[in-house]
Amino acid sequence: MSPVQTMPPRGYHLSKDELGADILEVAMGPHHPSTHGVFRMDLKLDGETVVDLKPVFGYLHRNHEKIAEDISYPMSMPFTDRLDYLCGMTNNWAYALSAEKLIEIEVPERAEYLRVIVGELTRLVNHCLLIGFFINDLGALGTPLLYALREREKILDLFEVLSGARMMVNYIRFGGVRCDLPEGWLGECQRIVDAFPAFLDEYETLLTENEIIIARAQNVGVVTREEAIDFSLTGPMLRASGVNYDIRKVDRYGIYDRFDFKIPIGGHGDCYDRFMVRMLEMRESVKILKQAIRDLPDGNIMGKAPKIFRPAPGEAYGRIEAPKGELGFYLISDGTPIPYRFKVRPPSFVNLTALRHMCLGHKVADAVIILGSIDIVLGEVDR
Amino acid sequence: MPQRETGPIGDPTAITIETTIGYMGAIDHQGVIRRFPELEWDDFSGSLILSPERVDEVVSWLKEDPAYRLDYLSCVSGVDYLEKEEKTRVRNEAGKMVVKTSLSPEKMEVVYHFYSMEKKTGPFILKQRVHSRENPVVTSLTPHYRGAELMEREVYDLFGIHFTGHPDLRRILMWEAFQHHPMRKDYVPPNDYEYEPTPHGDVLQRARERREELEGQSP
Amino acid sequence: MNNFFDLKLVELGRWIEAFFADFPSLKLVVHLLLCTLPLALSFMGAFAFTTWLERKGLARIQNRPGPNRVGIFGLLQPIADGIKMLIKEDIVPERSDKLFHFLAPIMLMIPALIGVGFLPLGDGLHALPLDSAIIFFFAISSLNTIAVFMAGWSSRNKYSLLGGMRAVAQMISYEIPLVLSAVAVIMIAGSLNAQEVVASQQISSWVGSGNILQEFFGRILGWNVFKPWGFAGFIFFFVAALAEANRSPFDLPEADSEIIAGHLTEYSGFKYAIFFMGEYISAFAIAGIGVTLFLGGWNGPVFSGLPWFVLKLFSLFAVMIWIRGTLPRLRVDQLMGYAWKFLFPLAILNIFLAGFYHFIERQWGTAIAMLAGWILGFGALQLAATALSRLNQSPIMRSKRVYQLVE
Amino acid sequence: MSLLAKGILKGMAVTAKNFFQSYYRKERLPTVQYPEEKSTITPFTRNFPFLLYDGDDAVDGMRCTACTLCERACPPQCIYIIKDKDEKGKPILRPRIFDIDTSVCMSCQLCVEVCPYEAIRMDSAFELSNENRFEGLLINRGDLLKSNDYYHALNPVEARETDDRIAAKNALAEAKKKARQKKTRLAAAKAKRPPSRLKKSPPAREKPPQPEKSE
Repeated sequence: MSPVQTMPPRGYHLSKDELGADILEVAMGPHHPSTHGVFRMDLKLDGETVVDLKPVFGYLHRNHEKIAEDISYPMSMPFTDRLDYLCGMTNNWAYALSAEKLIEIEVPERAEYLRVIVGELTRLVNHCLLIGFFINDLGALGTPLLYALREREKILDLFEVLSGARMMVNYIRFGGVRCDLPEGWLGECQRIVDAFPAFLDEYETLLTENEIIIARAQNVGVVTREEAIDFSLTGPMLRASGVNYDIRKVDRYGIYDRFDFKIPIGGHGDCYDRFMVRMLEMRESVKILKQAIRDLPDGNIMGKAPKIFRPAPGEAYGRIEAPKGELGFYLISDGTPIPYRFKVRPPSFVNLTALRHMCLGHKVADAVIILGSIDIVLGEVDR
Repeated sequence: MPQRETGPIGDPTAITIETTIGYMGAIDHQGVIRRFPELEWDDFSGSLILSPERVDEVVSWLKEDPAYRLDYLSCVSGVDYLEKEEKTRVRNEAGKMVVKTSLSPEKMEVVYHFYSMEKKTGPFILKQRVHSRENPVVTSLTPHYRGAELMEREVYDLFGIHFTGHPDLRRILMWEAFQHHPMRKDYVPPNDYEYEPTPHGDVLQRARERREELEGQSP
Repeated sequence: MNNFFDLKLVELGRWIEAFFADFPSLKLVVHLLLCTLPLALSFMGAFAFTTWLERKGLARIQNRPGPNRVGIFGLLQPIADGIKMLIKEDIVPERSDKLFHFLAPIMLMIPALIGVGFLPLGDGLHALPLDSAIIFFFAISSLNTIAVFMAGWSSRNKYSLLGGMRAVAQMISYEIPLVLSAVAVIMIAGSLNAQEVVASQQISSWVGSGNILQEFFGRILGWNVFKPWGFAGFIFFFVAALAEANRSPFDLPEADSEIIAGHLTEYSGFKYAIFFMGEYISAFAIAGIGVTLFLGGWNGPVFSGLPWFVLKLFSLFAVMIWIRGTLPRLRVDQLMGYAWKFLFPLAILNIFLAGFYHFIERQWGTAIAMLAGWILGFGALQLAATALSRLNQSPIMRSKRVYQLVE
Repeated sequence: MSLLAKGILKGMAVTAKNFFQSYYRKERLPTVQYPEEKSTITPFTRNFPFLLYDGDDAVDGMRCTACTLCERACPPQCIYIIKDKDEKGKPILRPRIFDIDTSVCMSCQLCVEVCPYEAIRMDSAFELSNENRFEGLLINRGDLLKSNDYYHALNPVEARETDDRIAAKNALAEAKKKARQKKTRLAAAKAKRPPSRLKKSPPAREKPPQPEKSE
């Protein structure tokens, strides 16, 4: 691979003189129904065609990293819930994983299983919501979204029983998880997981063959295999482009090597593939969940974590396959109980790098669905 | 050696996907040290430390060399080190870890985490280090990895590190008129918030005091 | 025969007019008022009811209860909404073209109400019984393009402008398949008079016969939708009508996920309510003309007249709501392509098929004609449709996608 | 797009099914009509913290010893504690002021986890709307204190476990105290020790574990 040209050559750039017409500049956002939060795209339109796009970030910037560099390690845990506020569990997990690398805590087996269970439930939650919003961006008036929300609600109820909160779970701790399963939780979880494929079937009947969705989403926002790697895309976006790279399989963090599951791979790298890869990933998650619930061992839920978390000087980069892609935490310790450097590698922020490239030459409506298919959460993009 | 997927996108049958993948393999650092013996290798954090001038050469070698093929840039982070007395653990002649006190000069680093998607190896850590906090300039990796574009913009915005060769170096999270770089260690948040009387003020004051107290502690 | 309800209504009108028989100047005014006022009021009432119906229907489709706070089943919700709209602040953008911004909703409302006047609601219930009612209807209903563009342009908002541009392109394009699918009906009925079009949709040899069964089916089987060209034409008409009325999946001018609310972005309060009402009433009008052209108008078994018309109208609207609850939106270029590359040629083909069917029906009698017509007509249409969709689709979309699951 | 739009018709069949089933199947209409019916609050739902007391008197039975561990562990720093003093100015192991700013609190439960006295727990009450956004959302000691019975009603399982833990801890402390008393008595009998030494060892129940300053 040779160094690629920095600015994408695809699409076209027309000046006012060349075309003899005006280029319309539209600021799409920060308050726009389909920017998924306070995000802005400065579009230059020739008629309806996007000739230039500039993403504008920072409307939700809280400087999470700075806050985390002021407080001790365990105190950052509830703040990580607020990064990608749809997937609190996986954010917790990624942070705990990095911190455990820093100080090398053994995590008991039961805790690892619990992490897998909540992590895969989170994947269901996120993909449900994303697909719902993606179809909403396509213009369906909320029906698929509300079906997806209906199913998501059940899993959020599970989270509430388990951790006390629906989204801001704050459940995973360094060296384990906070509390054990309440009575009857596992049965309820089993019931929901067993019922989930029925919902997926219904959903696929509703959506996947729909001619309008096919016409709208296929061949839109194509990222080729090489481009996807070059853009550092991760998660379903990368796999939709045909790259077999799932950190659950590659790193095998936690106990993912014990489960039998497969990675869905798309062949075209367009919006439809991203949508379908997520649909298929949900089925694989259900598979993992069934195995994890079946094999859940008894035992401790907390390892021997020190009371005061004071790692030796050093650094650690831990990453997991969050529903949106690679979520990494880069921690540098200087020996104090406060992290010297706390860096989040947010998947949706990095995935946005490709937004401009994907949108150029397409219509405004496509820009909206391309943004939808990237799956961004602004809490994570802006941190 | 897994076969690399070929064929044009749009033709699903043309894709052959490797059927087995192993655990994430560690990267053989010795090769890099052999190839660039003059470069500083930080054994402690397992990273290659570069001055900005050598970046293009080293990175394109790492990307092209068949033994490495670091095609995926995962994470770009800036780190700011103030001048301070530092206690480092070093291995002495007897092979024991001892704590050594030294005065570490002020410096700024941009840390890159590389992985190889082709060979499923990683991470490889590369640090660009500059010994100036006034106007640090490093070389951008965006010409090699387009994924670095936004992450380097973020480092520029929050740390004030300039990237030469970056196509679109603007502030990203803070607004254009903002003067400072908030992730720097000596950044003091301005006291110009829209003030509202809250009963919380006392609590914040005490938290600040405690933070100062904590910062005064040494490990 | 059983159009008792219509006759009573007409009688009531005559009775009221009779009071003013001595005042010739007043008589005309009263006559005009009796023709228009009940019509306008009833359609506004229908609008209110339909907003409730739509919200409730969509909600049930989406597995939620829908409005249920104001009144029983939330039936008073439209009134609450109306009050809310009335007392809301009317915000006009600072640098907008205030005159056009003000006029646009009125401009939309007037042709919608005029269009309603052309509908034959029942036997003798016809506000504007023109001989060329149908052509007048299409002429008038195309005026709302101007209103939407006025709104989009005068708001001085880029989203509004985009919405206005989309509306113009869309409405003008879909006018053509709309009218062309109506042409087949007009051709067979041999008249532009709406009442005559309705009258042509009963099997006249059966209707007057006195046999109960013949009477019953004579009033159903005559509908144009039960003829091959009529069925296809009805589908074309319905699709084009959805686009004309800016209904999903063709609601591009107000595509909320792309351009916020299109031409409606800068409207609030009462003006927005008027706009909303205008769009609904033009949707009613276009559904009403669809009922007239294809679904036999006020014809129906057991009794005929206004109740049947209302029933058909609301059924058609229910389908619109159902579609709105299911389908995503088309993109703007696909929308135009669909009109020009798909609907337009098929609608033209349909006119020829109508003539052909009519010919064999006359030659060979109804039963054989029906069979042959259905087979031939449908074969031709399906062939053409498949060919057109093949031509229009890019090869990448034709292939079925296979996803690989790898380790 | 073919004329027989199969995918579209399939989708419409699904929505029609949902429309009709919403009238007779509960899982197709999961909405909870909020003010009239409330969704079931699980015992584990956490919203804002409250303080526990034993016995009848809220102030005397307070478990909190004002060790400020929770204040230190609170990430948004919304807990505010001032230790109590008696008339002579001697500190008492109990907070004079214990405020929680619920407008800042993010319900993370870290305060519950660090408390060594099981004195603070999470409440699941969620209707906390208030007219005054400053003082109204600052909950002070009087409102925060809830009896142990309230906790038992809230989360019986956990409350029982907590009670058992406290009982065990008390028993242990009692045993230790007795042992120490015995020892000191023996020691006093053996060799005369200065009485000040005796006075210095307080009962274990009240002695806080060394607060982790660095936390």
